[in-house]
This record gives sequence, C-alpha cells and structure tokens, in this order.
Amino acid sequence: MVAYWIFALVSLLMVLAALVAVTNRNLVRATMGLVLVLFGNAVLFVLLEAYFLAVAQVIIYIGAIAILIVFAIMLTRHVGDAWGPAFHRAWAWAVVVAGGLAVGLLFWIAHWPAADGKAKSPVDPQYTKLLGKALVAPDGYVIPFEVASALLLAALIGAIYVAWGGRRVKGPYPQRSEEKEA
Amino acid sequence: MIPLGAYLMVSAALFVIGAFGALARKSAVAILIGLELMFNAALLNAVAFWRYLHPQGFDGTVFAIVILAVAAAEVAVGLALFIAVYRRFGTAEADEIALLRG
Amino acid sequence: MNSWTNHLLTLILFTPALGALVLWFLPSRPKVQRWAALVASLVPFVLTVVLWVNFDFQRAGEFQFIERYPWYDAIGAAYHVGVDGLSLVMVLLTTFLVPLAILASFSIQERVKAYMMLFLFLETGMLGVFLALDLLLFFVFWEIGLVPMFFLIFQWGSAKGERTVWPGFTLQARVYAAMKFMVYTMAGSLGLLLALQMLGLVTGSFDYLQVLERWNSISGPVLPNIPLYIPVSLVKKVAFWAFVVAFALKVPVWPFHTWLPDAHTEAPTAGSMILAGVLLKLGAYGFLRFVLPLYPAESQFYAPVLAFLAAMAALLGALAAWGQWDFKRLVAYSSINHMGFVVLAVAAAAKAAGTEHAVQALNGAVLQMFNHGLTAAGMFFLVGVLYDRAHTRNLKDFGGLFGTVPFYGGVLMFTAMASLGLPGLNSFVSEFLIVRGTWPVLPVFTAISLVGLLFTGAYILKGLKHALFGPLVEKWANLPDMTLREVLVIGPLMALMLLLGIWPLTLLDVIHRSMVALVNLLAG
Amino acid sequence: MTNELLLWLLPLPPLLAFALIVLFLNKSNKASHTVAILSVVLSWLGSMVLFLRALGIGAEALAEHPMHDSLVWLPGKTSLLRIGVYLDPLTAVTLFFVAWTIVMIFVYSVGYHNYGQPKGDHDEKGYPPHGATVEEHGHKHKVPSIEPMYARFFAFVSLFAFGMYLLVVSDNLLTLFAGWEIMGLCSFLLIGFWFKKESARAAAIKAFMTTRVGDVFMLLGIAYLYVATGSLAYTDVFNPEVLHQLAHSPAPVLGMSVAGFIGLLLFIGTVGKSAQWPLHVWLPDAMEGPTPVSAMIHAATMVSAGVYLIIRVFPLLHAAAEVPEFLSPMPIIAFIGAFTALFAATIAVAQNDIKRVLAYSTISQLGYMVAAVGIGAYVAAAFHLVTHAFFKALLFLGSGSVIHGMEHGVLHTGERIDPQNMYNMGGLRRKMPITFWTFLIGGFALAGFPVVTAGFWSKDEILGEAFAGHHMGVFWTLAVAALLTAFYTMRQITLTFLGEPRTEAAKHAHETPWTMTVPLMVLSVFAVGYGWVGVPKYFPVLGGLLPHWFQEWVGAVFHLYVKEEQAVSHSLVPLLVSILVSLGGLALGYVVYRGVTRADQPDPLARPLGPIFTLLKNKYYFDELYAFLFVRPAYWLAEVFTFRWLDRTVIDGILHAVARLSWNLGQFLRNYIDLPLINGFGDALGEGAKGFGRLFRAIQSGRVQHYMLVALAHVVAFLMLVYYYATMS
Repeated sequence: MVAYWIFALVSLLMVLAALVAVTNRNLVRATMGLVLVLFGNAVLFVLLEAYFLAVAQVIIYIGAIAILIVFAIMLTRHVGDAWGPAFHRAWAWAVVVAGGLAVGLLFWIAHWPAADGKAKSPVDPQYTKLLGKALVAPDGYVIPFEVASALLLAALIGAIYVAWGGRRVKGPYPQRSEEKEA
Repeated sequence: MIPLGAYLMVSAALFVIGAFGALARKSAVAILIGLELMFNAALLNAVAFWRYLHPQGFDGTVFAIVILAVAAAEVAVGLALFIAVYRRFGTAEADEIALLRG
Repeated sequence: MNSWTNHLLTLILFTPALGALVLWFLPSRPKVQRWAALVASLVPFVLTVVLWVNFDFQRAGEFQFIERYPWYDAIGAAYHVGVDGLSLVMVLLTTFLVPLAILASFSIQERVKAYMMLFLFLETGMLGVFLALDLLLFFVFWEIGLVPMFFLIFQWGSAKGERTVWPGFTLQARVYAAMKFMVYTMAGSLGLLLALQMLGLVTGSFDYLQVLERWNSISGPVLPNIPLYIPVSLVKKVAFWAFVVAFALKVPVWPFHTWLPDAHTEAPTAGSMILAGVLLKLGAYGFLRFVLPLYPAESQFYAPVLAFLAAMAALLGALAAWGQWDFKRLVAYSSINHMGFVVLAVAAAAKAAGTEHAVQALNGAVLQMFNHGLTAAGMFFLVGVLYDRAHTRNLKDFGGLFGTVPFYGGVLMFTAMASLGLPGLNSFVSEFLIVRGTWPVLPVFTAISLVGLLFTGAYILKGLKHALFGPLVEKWANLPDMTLREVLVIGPLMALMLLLGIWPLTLLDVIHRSMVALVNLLAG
Repeated sequence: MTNELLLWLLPLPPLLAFALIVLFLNKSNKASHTVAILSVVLSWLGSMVLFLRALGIGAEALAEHPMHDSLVWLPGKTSLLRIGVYLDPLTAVTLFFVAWTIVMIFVYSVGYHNYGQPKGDHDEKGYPPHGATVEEHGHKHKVPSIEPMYARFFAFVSLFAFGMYLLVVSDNLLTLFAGWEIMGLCSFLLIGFWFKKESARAAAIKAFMTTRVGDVFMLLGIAYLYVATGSLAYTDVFNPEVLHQLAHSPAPVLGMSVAGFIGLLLFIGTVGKSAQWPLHVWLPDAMEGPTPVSAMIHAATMVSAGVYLIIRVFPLLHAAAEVPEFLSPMPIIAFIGAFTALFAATIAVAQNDIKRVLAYSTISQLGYMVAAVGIGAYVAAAFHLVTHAFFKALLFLGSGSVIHGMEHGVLHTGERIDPQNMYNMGGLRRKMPITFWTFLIGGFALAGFPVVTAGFWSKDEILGEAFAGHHMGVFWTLAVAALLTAFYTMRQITLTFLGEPRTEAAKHAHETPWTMTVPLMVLSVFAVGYGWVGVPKYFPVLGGLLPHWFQEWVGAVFHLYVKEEQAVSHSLVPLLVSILVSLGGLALGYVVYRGVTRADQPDPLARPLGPIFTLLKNKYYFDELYAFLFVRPAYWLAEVFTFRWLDRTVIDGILHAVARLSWNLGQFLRNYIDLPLINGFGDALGEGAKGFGRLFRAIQSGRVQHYMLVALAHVVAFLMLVYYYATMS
C-alpha cells in the first residue's frame, strides 16, 4: 500500500517538476525541475525493482547530465539569467501538437488491454549479476553494448572538438607600425 | 500492485510535457531539457514494460541502458554545439539560428 | 677535398629551397622574412665561392663534383649533377645575382613571405638547370623555374596598365605579361620534352654523357628502339628544331621575343633583374650544352638561319629599344639586342666548328652571357630605383636628374656605359670577342649586328638624355638620392663590371678552357 | 724607375684623381682642383722624363728598340692577346704635346670656372653660372660666379686626360680603342656638362652618336685585324712579313686587300673622331661645352687621337697602297682630308661665334693632316698635328679668355647680348692685352704667318710634300684652304681685338686672372718655337742652320716599313704659294673687316656673295640634311616600324590571332557540343530536381523546432490513423 502512495506522490511531483522544467524562464530553475523529474524516475525504477537502473539513473542523469547542463548554462553566463520570454511566438502550435499527442497517447493506453495487467513473475534476485554477464556475452548483447560505447566515445570527441573549435583568432596578422617603414 | 497503465500514464505525461518544452521553448538549453524529459519518459516506459511483460529477459534493461547512453551522448554533443553556437552568434536562442534554411 | 665537398652541388642546389621551407615556418613579419631570405640566398653564394676555390681549373672542360643517384632507374634517369667551366660561371652568376635581387626586393610590402619563398624556389630551379647532367632532371628544373616567375609577375607585377588582346578582350598588363610568358615557354617546352623523350628512348638513357656518346654514334638509316621507320637525318633535324625553338624562345631570338618586353616591363624590379640576369641565360646555356654537342651537323647546316635570326634580334632589338618611351621597356628590349650577339656567336661557332674563330666566338658568348647578367640586372634595378621614387617610368616625365641625384646619376651612367660596351667595362670585351669570332665566319650577319651595336648607343643615350639631362622637371626637385641598401645592391654589380672590363681573364680563363673542350668535341 | 714601369704608371694619376674626386672630394672645390692638377702634373713629369730619356736614346735606336712591355689579356685557342705599353719616337712627340697642353688646360680651368668668386644668386647645377651680386664701394654690382659643378668638371677632365694618356702609351689597337672610347664618353659628359641646357644635351648626344658611327667601323677593323694577324700589338702587326701577307690577300668586299680594307675601316674611326666630312657635324656643336673642354677636345686630345691613329697605322695603309692589284685606301683618305680642309674653311668664313669659327678651323686643319697622310706625308701630318695642338689650344683658351672678359662686361653693364658673338666685341686689345698678344700669335700660327710661327713650317711641309708628290689636286685645294684660313683668322682678330668697342660690354671687358693668362703665354711660346724643330733643309737661308729634327725623329719610326722617299727636287713653288696665301689672306681679312663699326652691321661679305653666304652661314645645311636623311627615318624605323608595326602589330597580332582562334574554338566546343548535347541531358535532370526542391523550399525554415513540430504532428496524425483503422476493424 505504501508503494501506491509513494507512486502517486512521486508521479504528481514528477509531473509538476516537469511543468516547471518546461515553463520556467530561468534556466537554472528549469534544470532543477529536470533534476527533480530524473530523481522521481529513479524512485519509480526502485518501485519497479530495477535497482541497477535506478542507481545508473542517479549517477548518470543527475550526476553527469544535469551537472553538464548546469555547467553549460554557467559557461554562457547571461543566458542563465535571461529575462526574455520563455517561449517563441509559435508556441500555440506546440500546444496543439503536444495536446494532440497527449490525447492520442491517452486514448491508446486506455484502449490497450495489457495496460492494467499485473507482473507475470517476480524478478530474479541474481538479476543484476546475470545482466552484467549478458551484456558482455558473445551470444548476448555485446554488440549493442559495444556500439553504445563507440557512440559515447564518438560523442565525447565530437563534443570536445565542437566546443574547442572556435578558439583560433581569425583575420589578418595585425601589423605593427614600425614595420610599415620602407 | 500498481497497474502497468499507471506507469504508462506518468510516462505519457512526461513525454507530452517534454515534447511541448522541446517545441515551444526559445532557449536551446531549455529544448535540451525538454528532450531529456522525453528520454526519461521512454526510459520509464521501457523499464515498466520489462517489469510487467518480460521480467526474466534482458531486452528491456539493455534497451534502457542503451537509451541512457544515447541520452548522455546527445546531451554532450548538444551542449557542445550550444556553446559553439553561443560563441559564434552571441546567442543561444534556437529560433534565431536558421543556417539550415533552404 | 673534404667529404662534404663531395655533396657541394646538392648543397648549393637545395639550400635555397630549404631556405624557402624555413621561411614558411618563420613569423610572417616582413622584416624577419626579408633578412631570412637574404641569409638563405647568401648561403649558396658562399658555397659557390667554395666551389670556385675547389674547382680544378686545369680540367675546366670536364665535369667535376659529380653526384649520381638512381632516380627513375627503369627509364635510365638519375639524379646526376656536375659542373664544368660553363656551368660554373652560370652558377656563379645565379648565386651572385639572387642575393642582390632579394636585397633589391626589400621594398616589397605585400605578402613578403610568399614572395621570398617563390624567389628562393626560383633560385633552385635555375641552379638545377645549370647543374643537371640528366636530360629529365634538366627538364624538371627547366619547368620549375617557370612557375615562381609566373607568380612573381602575376602577383607582384606593376599595378598599372592594360593590354587589349583583341577588341573586347582587355587584360591587366601584368596578367597579360604573365600569361604570355607562360604560354610562350610552355609552347617551347612541349617540343623540348618530346625531343628529350625521343633521345632517351633511342639511347636508352637520360644521362647527358651517355646520351651524348650514343646519340652521336648512331649509324644506320633508321633509329634503333623506335619503330618509326623515318630516316635518321629527318628525325635529327626535327629534334634539332625542337631544341632550338625551345631555347630560342627563352633567349629570346627574333621573332619569338615579344613576350620579353612585356614580362620584363611588368615584373617587379627584382623579378626583372633575375629574368634578364639569369633566366635568359637558360636558353643560351641550352644552346651551348645541348644543341651544339648533340646536333653538330645540323647546327652547322642551319647556322646561317640561326645567325639571321640572331642578327635580326640584335638589330631590331636595338631599334625597338630606341623607339621606347617607357624606360623599363627600353632596358627590356636592350636584352634582346645583347642576347642576339650571344646567339650569333653560337651560330658562328657551329658553322666554323673546331677553329680558332669558334673558340673566340664562344668565349665571347659565355662572357657576354655573364656580362649581360650583370648589366641588365643593374639597369633594371636602377630603373626600379627611379620608379620607386617617381612612380613613373615614362621618359618624357623626367629630366635634369643629374643635378638632383648626382650619385644615382653617376651610377646610372656607369651601368649604362657598361651596357653600351664602353671599353674598360665588361660588355666591351665580350662584344669584341664575339665580333672577332663571327666576322670571319658570318660577315654579312656580323655587319647587320654591328648596325645594331650602333643603335645600342642610340637607345642608351636616349635613356640617359631624358632621365638625367635636360631641364629639371620641378616635381623631381627633391627626389632623394640612393639609400645605403640600394648602393649595396648596385655596388657589387659595378665592382664586377669594372673588374671584368679591366681584367677579363678572371672569368675568361675558365670559360676558355671549357669552350676549347666544347669546340674540340664539335670538331670530333 | 724603369722606363716601362713609368709608362705603365703614366695614365694612372688622372684616373686616380677622377676616382678620388668622384668618391670623396666632390664637396670641396679646392681639394678637387688641387688633386686634379697634381695628377696631371705628375703625368706631365713622367712624360717629360720619358721624353728626355727618349732623346737620350736617339731616334734610330728608339725606333728599333722601343720601350715596350706587355701582359696577357685575352686567351685564344692558338694565340694570346697581349696588351701593354709602348714608346717609340712617335709616341714620344705625341706625349710631349699632350702632356703640355693638358697641364695648361687644367690650370686654365681654375680661372675659367671662376675659382674664388662668390656663389651665384640663382645658379643651379646643370646651367652655366649666371653671376653673383656683390656690394663694393657702397653700390651693388654683378660679378662672375663660381661654376656650381666645379668639382664635377675636374673629375671629368681628369678621366679625359686618363683616356688620352692611355691611348698614347698603348702598344696595341685594343687599349688604344679603350682610351679612344673613354674620351668619347668624357666628351659626351663634358659637351653636355651644362646638362639642363637643351642645346648642350642635343650636342652631347650628337657628338657621341656621330663618333660612334666611326667607332663601330673601327671596332670591326680592329676585330678584323685580330682575325687576320692574331695580334693587335704594333710590334706584331707592323712586321714587314705580316704586312706583306695582309697586303696580298683579298678582302671580301670592295676589291681591296685585307690591309687596305682594315685600313679603311680604321680610317672611318678617324673620320668620326677627327670630325672629317661627312661625320664632321658634331664638332661645331661641341662648342656647347665649357671652353677648356673645347680646347681639350679640339686641340690636345680627342681630335688628335683620330689623326694619331692613322699615322700609327700608316705602315698598313702604305703596304696596301704598294700592291697595285688591289684598290688602295690612300686616295680616299687624301680626298676626304683635302675636301674637308676646304669645305670647313669656307664655312668658318661666315660664322660669327668666336668658338664656332675655331671649331670649323679645327676641322679644316685636321683635314690637312688627313690629306697629308693620304698622300704619304705622314711626317708632315705628325708635325702639323703637334703644332696645331699647341696653337689651337692657345686659340681656344684665348677665345675662352675673351668670352670670359666679355661675360664680365655683360654682367657689369647688364646688356642682353651674346658674349660669344664677335660682332659684339671690338677693341679688346686695350682691355685684354695679354689675351690679345697671345691670340695674335696663335692666329698667325694658324694662318701660317711666314717664318716665325710654327704653323707656317708644318703647313708648308704638307704643301711641299703634296707638290713634290705631284698630288696637284690636293695641293691646290689645300692652298685655297690656307688662303681662307688666313682670311677668317684675320677676320676674327680684326672683329674681336681691333677697332673700337662696339658694345658697352666690350668697353667694360676685363683681363682675365693669371691662372688663365699664364697658360696662354706658355702655349704661345710653343706656338712659335715648336716650328723650329722642323725647318726643312732646302729652305732658303734658314735651311740647314737647324737640323730637321722632327723629320729624323718621326721618320725613323716608319722607315723600317716604308721605303725612303726619293729626294725630289724641292721646288720653291709651294713655299711661295704658302707665303702668298698666308700674307694675302691676312691682309684681305684686315681690309674687309676693319670697317665694321656697329654690332648689328651685316657681314661685309653678305652682299657680294649673296645666297652663297647664306649657304655658308648655314653650314651647307648639313644638319638639316642629316636630320632628313638619317635621323628621322631611323627614328621612324625604330618607333613606328620596328616597335609599333613589326612587334606590336605583326608578331603580337599573329600571337593574338592564335589566342583568339583557340578561344573561339573552345567557345565553339562549349556552345555547340558540350552545352546542348552533353549538358542538356544532365541539365534536364538537374532542372527537374531543382524545381522539385524549390517547391519544398518553403518548409526548410532552418529552425530545429519546426522540424520537430512537423515530425511530432505526423506522429499524432499517424496515431490517429492507427486508431481510426483499429476502431474500424
């Protein structure tokens, strides 16, 4: 029963935090909203008995991604405290599309028979260990795993390159006045 | 036990909110936040389906892990681009940058 | 002989190119670039002096300091370099002139790094032509020299003026000149390349000495190695003309000369110095090194034709120079006049193979090449000095400068007199030797050339008359005299002009020895 | 010091002075002239030492064993060209007069260029000095000002002196030619000394170009000689065997022997240098230079060089004339000389410029010498060369002194008249006594005043030789020329010094400073005295009193090659003719011109001679003729024909036509082959895609969010579609 309450509370909090994250014009606060959502997600993972993923969620999302966003905001100093409008002019279209999406999804979930089903079996207590083995097993998931690693590495190098790129000073060599003499 | 539909509803709500944010916000970072929300929704979906439909298998978990990795990569590249764009244009308002215009 | 002198020629050949690379990595500040380029060009000069000191003058007719490494072994081409008396003199001229030209280009302000690098590459190209003992290597360097010169004219040429090629198609003068220079030389190289390849195929080697030996000993009605079934004599004639045209374009011989006034006039001052000073000699060198030894019979047969063209160059070059009002173009045409004598001497030597006349004519020709290198470079530099100050080259704009800039006036007078052939200065000796060598062999053409010599006086005096003499044009009343840098450029040139005028044996000794060897080779 | 070393060193001091002045001393007037004069005095000293030593050796011994030293200069396959120094009796006498006149001219230049005078008010480098204003005795007046390019002048004349010494001491034709050309350069520089004057500039160019015509032929002659003999040294070339061989081998042209042809070529050099007809036009214009230059060029050095050359190569000419199968150059030489002598003398009669008269007289006198060589009287030619050098230098320097005095007067009175026009003078004998007396001596020497002047002896000898050799044409031509010479000389003296001053300036003329008068006095001693060394033996009364030193001395040089002339009966006809024309001309000149009293009076000869006088005054229109015949056509040939037409129109035209053809060919290939056929298909394809793209361009806004929006909208639409079909089924 506690689980129900926790679920309800956390879900509500997550939706509210998500709304903060997408509406607040202060990007730091929006990021805080995002962090809250991410944290709520981790809680839900625990409820779903996916402990490894819950830990990964906290470490990767909150520990890395959210921090990265905060850093990015701080690096571009006055973006963080910009006081312009939060949305662009065509935001109404976004509402329409998002609304349509919401209606569609809700409809779909409501009409899906499996939506109110229960879990068929409990989770193996050794599950995390098995998962680890499956990830590196040749007949298991080693290829997706490696592809993901390669993707990460590529993204890392690309990110460094892109962020580093503009540092060179462009334009002609500035001449000193003494060299202009004959 | 909490029905699967509840998780799916939360996930859908997060997804729609994230989509709205990604579509409507001006700031590139805010768009990124919206995208992160959508990723999380997908993640939640994946984990929920695994738990309810196929708890013995690894597909759902691995899928979630891959999503995690992709999200991390996406955010890294996105932020790098953001910084580069900010340096070059002095702004990070996505609607002001239209280099891809045909 | 030390071990490092075994590689002296390679060092001389590639230090300029190496210097150009070093320049690339140095800061782009003009001051740094200029001095670095000067130093880089002085190194080969010092090495040439070392070469001169170590050269065995008793054996000036043979190749010395030979270096040979396989290059395209499959077709018999090698990196093969060496010097005899003729190359030695030409190498000395090149390495002597380039530092002076670089010093003269200190007034260049734009893109100094690129300019200096091109100049140093140019030096390597020119030196390669004089040092190569392999036909393919020779051709490679022959073409290499072309590229930097093209860009020097194209990029740093004079800013003003345009030429209408045909109605409705007008080009900037320097673009026109650069294109003309390029097209002419390429046109000549085409035949040269074909002929060189034919030689390589027939003899199975591109090595100069081997080609020389095998080519001249070919017997039988058709060529070996080539299924052409064309008579040998015809092939030889065609190849002879391919060579002659390529070199005649470069010298240039009338009527292939019209690129020269354009290129010389539009090129930057130092570019003109090198063009007139060294590049023209490549053609004359080609005649001496390749045409005469490879085609003695054809040369002898066609000598009157060549002499006719040379005499026309000497006469019409002088006349056209006299008709100029652009001072630089006047000097440019004077090159045609002077180089005409060189070719005339070559023709006479070909006709009178093996005689005293041939030796005297060739002595004169080689000395004239060197002398013209000095005087033409000096004249172009002095015109450049004037242009730097007045920004015009039109003789009608000048007048009375002898009082305003007496030092410049004296220097110009000296150089002009050297160019005119005043006894006591260098050109006289070579002109005298040429006349002495050609008169008994080709009296009519010598007589025509002597009329040209008369007009040499006319155009030199025209230049002096309008620049130095006459009423002073008010706007030049405060023209500054020569600076120390300019004196340092012209000083060595003048010193050498005087030295060679008074004591020509300094150079003639080595020239004579190698020319005797050449003439003996021709006589068989 | 050995003779040979001294010979080597002889030309060097002036060269050193030139270098010193040009490089270091050009700022100091005093240092410049000190160094220059010191250098020529050194050379003079050396020359005198050598001359005395030569006298000590004696003519015969010296002719057989001349002082000679040489070194290798050019290599050859079989022979080496040597250059060196050489002194035989001819060199010795030449050296004697060259050294003396050069020193005198240098000293004179100091005064002539107003050393010690103030700087001019408006003087400028390149123009003659215009005078300076000074305050004296409480009022301002103008005095001559110092030459603004004083140092430069001494540099140039030093180089000139070097050229002459080099020419004289050479043992071969090559270094002789070097000295010859260096003098040519210096004459160019000195005639154009006031280089901003238009007339001076034109005259300098004219002088250089005209002499260069001769020089080119001469260079060819030298080269030919080198070809033929393998040497250029006098000792080698004038070897009887070599000469014999040269005289007997045919030259390629003109039906001459090699010797004759070479001689003719060398003679053309002389024609240019010694201003013989038809290359005489430059010399009168050369008067644009400062007066000491005129003296240098026309007396002591340059023009003498031409005559010296043909005397030097006389053995060659003689050898050529000895062989009857071939055409001999000698008659040509004699004709040109005699013709020039008369021709120039007639022009001199009608000139008013004091220096111009002397210039034409120089041409005329040089014609005498050339004619003398042409008839084989080389000793007489050499003798006249020497005496003429002395008295003509004297006359030029004297005329310079007159002009200087007149300029003083012009400055003083401010009259705007030409100080060189003789009609503006008159009565100067009282104002400038030293100048007058020395000029008189020089003039009488030129006119050949009997017995006392040097000119008489040398001219008489030429006439005598012509008469004796039965060259009657030459003899009478020269006799008429001598009459005219005496006439215009007296005309000059009368107009300049006698009578009363015709202008204010002439009244205020002034005797010149000692630096100018002393050289005049020294030279007048020679103008009188030098004649006494050449008194012929047959001369009544005086003959035999003095030995005919000159004949022995110079004759000794050539009697190795030239057969001794048979002693002809010495007729008194030439002697009487000589005396008659001299005295008659002088008297006539005085009678005609003593009546000139006004400066603007027409020439007394103008009326009786009519158009002939105009013709003479305009120098037979030779300048105009040459401009029409040679200069303008050559210029047209150069600028219009060669450059504009041949190079620019024909050769470049062909080139451009080829370029245009290639261009058009390329255009054709592009327009009719490439574009329609090959590109047409591709273009159609491309155009289709392009039109398609244009349609869709509108949705390519470039904004990320648009794309996302559209994508999600489609997801929504898709979901709805799925739902629709799901509910339908």
